Amino acid sequence: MASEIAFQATGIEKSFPGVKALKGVSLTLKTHSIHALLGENGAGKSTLIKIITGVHHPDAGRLILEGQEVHFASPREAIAHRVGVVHQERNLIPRFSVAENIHLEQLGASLLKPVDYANLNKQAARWLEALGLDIDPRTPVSRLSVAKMQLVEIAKALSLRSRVLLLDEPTASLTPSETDLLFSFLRKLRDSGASLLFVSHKLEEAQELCDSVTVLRDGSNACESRPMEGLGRQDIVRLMIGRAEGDGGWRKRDTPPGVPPAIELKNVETSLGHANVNLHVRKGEIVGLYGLVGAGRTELAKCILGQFPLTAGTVEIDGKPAKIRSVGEALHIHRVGYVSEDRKGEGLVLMHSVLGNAGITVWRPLSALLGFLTDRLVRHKVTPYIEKLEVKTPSLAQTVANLSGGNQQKISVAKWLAAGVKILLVDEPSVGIDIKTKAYLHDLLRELADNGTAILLITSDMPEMILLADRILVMNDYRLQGQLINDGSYAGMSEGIMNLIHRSEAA
Amino acid sequence: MSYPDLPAKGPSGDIVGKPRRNTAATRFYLTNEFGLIALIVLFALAFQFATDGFFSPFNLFSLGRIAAVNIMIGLAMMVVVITGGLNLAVGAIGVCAAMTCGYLIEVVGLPWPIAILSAVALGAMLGFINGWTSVRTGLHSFIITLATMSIFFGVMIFLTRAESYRALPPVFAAFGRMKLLGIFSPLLLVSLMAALFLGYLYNLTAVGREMLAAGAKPEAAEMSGINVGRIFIYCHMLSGALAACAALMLVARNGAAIPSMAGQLGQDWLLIAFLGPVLGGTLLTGGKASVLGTCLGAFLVTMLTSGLLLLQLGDFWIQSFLGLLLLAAVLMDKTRRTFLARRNMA
Amino acid sequence: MNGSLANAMRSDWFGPLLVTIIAVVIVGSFNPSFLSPLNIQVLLLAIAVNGLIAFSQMLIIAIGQMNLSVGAIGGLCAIVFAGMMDVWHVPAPLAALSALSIGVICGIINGVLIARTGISAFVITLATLSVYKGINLGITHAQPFYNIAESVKSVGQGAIFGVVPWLMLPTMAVGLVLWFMLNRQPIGRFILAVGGNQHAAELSGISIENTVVTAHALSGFLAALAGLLLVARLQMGQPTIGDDWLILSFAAPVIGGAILAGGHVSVPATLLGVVIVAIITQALVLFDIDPFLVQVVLGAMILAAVGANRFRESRLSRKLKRL
Amino acid sequence: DSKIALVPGGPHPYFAAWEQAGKDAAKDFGLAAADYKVPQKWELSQQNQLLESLLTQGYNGFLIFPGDPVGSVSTVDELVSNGAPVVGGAGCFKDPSSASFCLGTDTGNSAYIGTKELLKTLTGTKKRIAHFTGFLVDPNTQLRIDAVKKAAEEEGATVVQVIADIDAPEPAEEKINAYLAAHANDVDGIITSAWVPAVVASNAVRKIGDKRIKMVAIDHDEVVLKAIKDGFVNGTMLQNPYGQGYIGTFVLDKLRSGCTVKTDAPFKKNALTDKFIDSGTAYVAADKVDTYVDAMRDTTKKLFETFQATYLTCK
Ligand SMILES: Nc1ncnc2c1ncn2[C@@H]1O[C@H](COP(=O)(O)OP(=O)(O)OP(=O)(O)O)[C@@H](O)[C@H]1O
Ligand SMILES: Nc1ncnc2c1ncn2[C@@H]1O[C@H](COP(=O)(O)OP(=O)(O)OP(=O)(O)O)[C@@H](O)[C@H]1O
Ligand SMILES: [Mg+2]
Ligand SMILES: [Mg+2]
Repeated sequence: MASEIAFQATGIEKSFPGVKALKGVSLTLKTHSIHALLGENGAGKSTLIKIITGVHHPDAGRLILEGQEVHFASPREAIAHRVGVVHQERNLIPRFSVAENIHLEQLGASLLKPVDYANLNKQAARWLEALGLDIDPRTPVSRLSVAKMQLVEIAKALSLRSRVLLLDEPTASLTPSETDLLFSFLRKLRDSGASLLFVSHKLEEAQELCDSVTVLRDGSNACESRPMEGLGRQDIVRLMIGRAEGDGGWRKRDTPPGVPPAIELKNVETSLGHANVNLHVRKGEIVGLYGLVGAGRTELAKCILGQFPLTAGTVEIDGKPAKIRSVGEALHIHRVGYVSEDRKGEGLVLMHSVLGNAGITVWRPLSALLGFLTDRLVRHKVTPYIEKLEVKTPSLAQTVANLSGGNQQKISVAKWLAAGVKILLVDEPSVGIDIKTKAYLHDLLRELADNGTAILLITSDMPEMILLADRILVMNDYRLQGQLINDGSYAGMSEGIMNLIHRSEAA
Repeated sequence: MSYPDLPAKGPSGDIVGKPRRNTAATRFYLTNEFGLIALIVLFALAFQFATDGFFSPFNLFSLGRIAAVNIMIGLAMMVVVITGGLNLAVGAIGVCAAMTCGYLIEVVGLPWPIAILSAVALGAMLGFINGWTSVRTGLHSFIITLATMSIFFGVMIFLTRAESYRALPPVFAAFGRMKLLGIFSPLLLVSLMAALFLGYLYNLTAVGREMLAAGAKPEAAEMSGINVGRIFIYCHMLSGALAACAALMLVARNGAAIPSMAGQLGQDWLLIAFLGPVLGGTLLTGGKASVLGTCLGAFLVTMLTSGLLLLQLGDFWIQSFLGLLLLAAVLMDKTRRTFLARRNMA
Repeated sequence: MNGSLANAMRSDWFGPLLVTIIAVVIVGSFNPSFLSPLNIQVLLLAIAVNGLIAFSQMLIIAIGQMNLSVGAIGGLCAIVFAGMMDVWHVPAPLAALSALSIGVICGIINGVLIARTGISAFVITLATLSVYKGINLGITHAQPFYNIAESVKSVGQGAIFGVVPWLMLPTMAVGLVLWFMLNRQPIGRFILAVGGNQHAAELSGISIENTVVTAHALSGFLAALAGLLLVARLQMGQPTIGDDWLILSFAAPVIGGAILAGGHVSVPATLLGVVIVAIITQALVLFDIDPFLVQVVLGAMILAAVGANRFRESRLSRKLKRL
Repeated sequence: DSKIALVPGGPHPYFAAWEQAGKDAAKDFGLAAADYKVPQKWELSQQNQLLESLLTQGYNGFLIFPGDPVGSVSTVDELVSNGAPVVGGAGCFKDPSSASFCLGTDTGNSAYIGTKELLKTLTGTKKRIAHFTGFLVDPNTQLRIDAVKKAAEEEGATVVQVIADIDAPEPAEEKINAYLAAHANDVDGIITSAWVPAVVASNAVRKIGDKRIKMVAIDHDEVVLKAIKDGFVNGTMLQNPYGQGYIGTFVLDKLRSGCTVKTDAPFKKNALTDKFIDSGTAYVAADKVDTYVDAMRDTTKKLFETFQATYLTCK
């Protein structure tokens, strides 16, 4: 496998109002290779990818594709040069079918020639199958879960058969099994000569998949295109954050058995199909809820919050049956909070400022007579969390949409940490958050629990689950399969979890 | 517990809460409001140069008086546009309120302050009907207010048989004709007060912030504990009340409550109602409002019309010139912003 | 449940169709003359013109924008059409062609201004509305053009089998073409894609500018066509043509389930929206409602029509969720 | 120097004659100007803004068609208090107002006469008439509805339907045709009392073609006149816009040069004002349709000759 240089970027600079996102970054991609692009949240990874694909225009620097200098004025031109991309944020047309979304680029060949939908569906089905995605290509994407949308987006990029393929955190909302499928596919692509760039905050993945690596720190190269071989995890971490990773290991946390449940579900059935759900979370406890994508965990949380009706059973809060009809009631009457897994759809008001988002849960409680409320009050309340999570933003007035993906996620979590609720449902809190902040976040969650908050943690990130949870409940197909007491050993716990899931599937 | 070697604060790259030097000023120059002020000054000078009498006391007075009403109408629309909806019934609600005020004074014989309050309350109530219906049915407020526009106006015409009420106490007409310092209409003060109130609402109260958040992204707002439905209803009620205020200002200006003051079905108000907010930077998709921008936008349009009338261009062509001027204004503003943004980044 | 029936029930046109049928049955049974050939012809005439107006706006709703200038473009083209025949004695087909091209040009101006400057379509089309309407008034001084070619007049009055007016043909053709375009042709899909998620469409390599300009050009064309039909129907070129198109142009697509934010419109449902409005308007005349109450009843009927449709939708979605 | 503005309520063909009338009068009486100024739309506020602007521009006499009889009064008061006399043209301001008088068509009376003329042509025993008229927000519409009803009652006829709010061609076309399609057999006569309905109804009866339904129109639109010539319409109620413009300009100049309106002048009364002067309204049937312009000119001349003596006191 002769590998030659497929693409080169040199001295790329890019400024946004108030931020210098890239300060002379270089990157070299070779054929027959998968290249890792790593860095903290806001380091400039996505910006670099957007520059390479013509979404943004560099202030300085050169892009060289197969020896030729190129200037992409728009994403169209990049696509025409067979540079494909999966962006960090989902970019699909909600009402279009999966097949049409996958092939949108290819429709443009002739504007008037009728679209051959049968063929489109057939083509799409092939890509979906390759990624192990079992959905009808005619389904509108608006009906898919976040994870499935992500896979559709990957299929969309693959369908271009690009020479250079850039993947910005494609695995952020995937579970290990889907990730494995994707990886074997990417390796096949690599072997066929493509040149791939892979961004992830899961270092294990990057190390497993990639053969070379570029690390960005604060908009500059911490290392440029060096072989992955010989780099250990700690080396990479040092490159990323300038020093070694502390060991934020599992900690045994004891909740005295006498502590009453803060929230308890008794024989809950829902209109979405949950049956016979019994669970409780005691004050100060962190209970994990694990399951594969589509297991119905998010849906359960939403049913608790009154978004979908319960058809049987009761939810008790502090021992008293509670009828929650909206998140507003949950927050203001029962002091229950919910960190959404879908930051773009439900978590954040993207067009508003950092402050406007982070404070949204505390406006009511903070406001005085006639609802009077000043920015200062809100800032006072939320800044500690924003600082603790190291949100990288030029100011609190910055529009959230302009933040990097990971930093957006931090805001989405921070606002619920600030809300000071007694019961917190946390759904995929660390999607897209870098390793350093993830550790801080875990700290914050533990701290909350230590101070008496009951936490129900939903995450598809198994290490995170095993690191944080006191007990782990396993859900599959809208039913609870069992419970494990966490002993902090990754091997043992993950095997136990998988057993529970597979036992139910075998049954 | 762990990570003992970590600094407590974010690294130096984070500038939480400390805006960079210069950005505040730059940001202001980049705003719609600044652009509108620049355009207003520019066109005012141009008109002064090209016409006689643009700055004459009477013209300033009448300009201010028309602008005052237009601003109020713009605000009435703005508060609903924030929700991503719209209120086609502003005119109809306004006329209903004005006629109610006239009826209460002339037929029932209530003292005028009570009549005014009742009229505003009626406006809010009609707004409530709009809001409640659109929230409850989940239909877009476009279609709801399209229907209620017909209904409200139709009921009004049916009840009044298109007769005006003009036996109003002289304070009304006097207020409409009063001149402060020889050039200002006190109606401007009323609009100013409404604008200040809205500014307070959106910047300094929880409800106002909730309105903006709910309008920008209802799903996210709902999932953050905001009762989006109730907030939308508040917005419609506010819109109704402001529409009533605008209509009462017209009553003062005309010295009578007349059914035709907003045209057939109240549609005459619609263009100006949208124009002010949109020029002022309010997004039709919701979530962003500029009270000052709306005022300036409405004022700019009123001024352009007034200036053009003074220019005495061919009668039937005036409308074309107004359109061209409006285009020129927005294009100039756009160029300014692009220019500044480029300069600023380089 | 039968699969195809379930599919039909889920589609946008099902509700409006149901409402239409119910309305026809009710009005027809109370007033048999409603179903007389002459009356159907009158109804179809109204639908022919209003359908084009609604389509013209529907395309722009599809890309998530608004076109306030539909009426102004239609009016301008109508008086150009009539004026050319009246003043310069241009043959009707040539006059029609010129008028239609002016419509397209007006649309292109809208589209280019919007796409190039990024200023909201609302402001741009509001400004061009003034420009186009002003040109109309400047040319006509508010006086109608009377001397229309006889051929145009006879087309405007003629009907196939005494029931289907000739004017219905262009509307039907446009409806079919639009349906095909929006559902089968890439250009139509691009229009909907831009409306559904402009950013995503751009990242997928769709040229936003071309798509927006195309949509506006088509919209201008349709508005112009509606103007021409009205000239034929009114037998003269009225400068006021187009003055009150705006509300209807939005109402029909919205009744037909269009989403004002863009990305979703339905040709048959929009046409049915026009039909519903036309039937309601006619019913008000047929039942001799007190003129002072006409508006009230009209509003209530529109509310009832969309409300019924909405009720069906929510019932349906609840059922689907349970499945 | 007199600078007169002739301001209609909005762009409308009815007022086209004002432009020429103003020019003629300015020439005949040596005025600085008598300009026809049109608001861009039929909106009360647009008209008010235009009037205020014209005042700023130095116009000092106004012939105005009130955008609203009541709503325009306060603007008139303002104009007059700034020294510019105002005369109501074609339509009247509602008393009390500062307008000197109103020179126009008595809308109610015109509708009344028209209805009487229509009923004369009906021969059957059942006289069923339909009335097509303009915007309901215009108070004149109510006057017309009442007048038609009164005339019908006097003749033992019934008004079977009133269709209103059809001042724009599209809805007028839709509603009138719908009505005739369903009810052509239930109606014997049509009276129209607004410009657009008259035009549209003329076309509609021409389309029906059997000349059984009689119709009386209003105003002098070409379509209407042609339909009268062709026998589809029986006649039309003509008004005299030229005379309003010409005499109105003349009077405004006189008022500026020190003349005053006689308090005991033989004003007529109508529903709006006690100071009404009929600018002439005439029923024109097929026999006179070719010479109607001359007829109106005669009316104008007659009115003009005695006008100063009858209505003004000049030093
Ligand atoms: N459109 C924009 N306007 C202003 N600032 C922006 C914009 N896009 C990115 N930035 C800023 O540029 C910096 C780099 O962002 P980028 O999205 O490239 O980070 P990233 O490395 O992808 O981070 P993450 O891991 O969180 O996705 C951030 O500080 C971000 O706030
Ligand atoms: N209206 C709907 N139509 C079709 N599918 C739906 C609908 N609502 C939810 N689903 C599907 O239900 C499944 C469950 O959602 P989701 O994947 O979020 O579950 P989860 O257990 O929270 O998994 P995870 O949290 O790992 O993503 C998803 O596949 C989602 O697409
Ligand atoms: Mg990123
Ligand atoms: Mg989930």
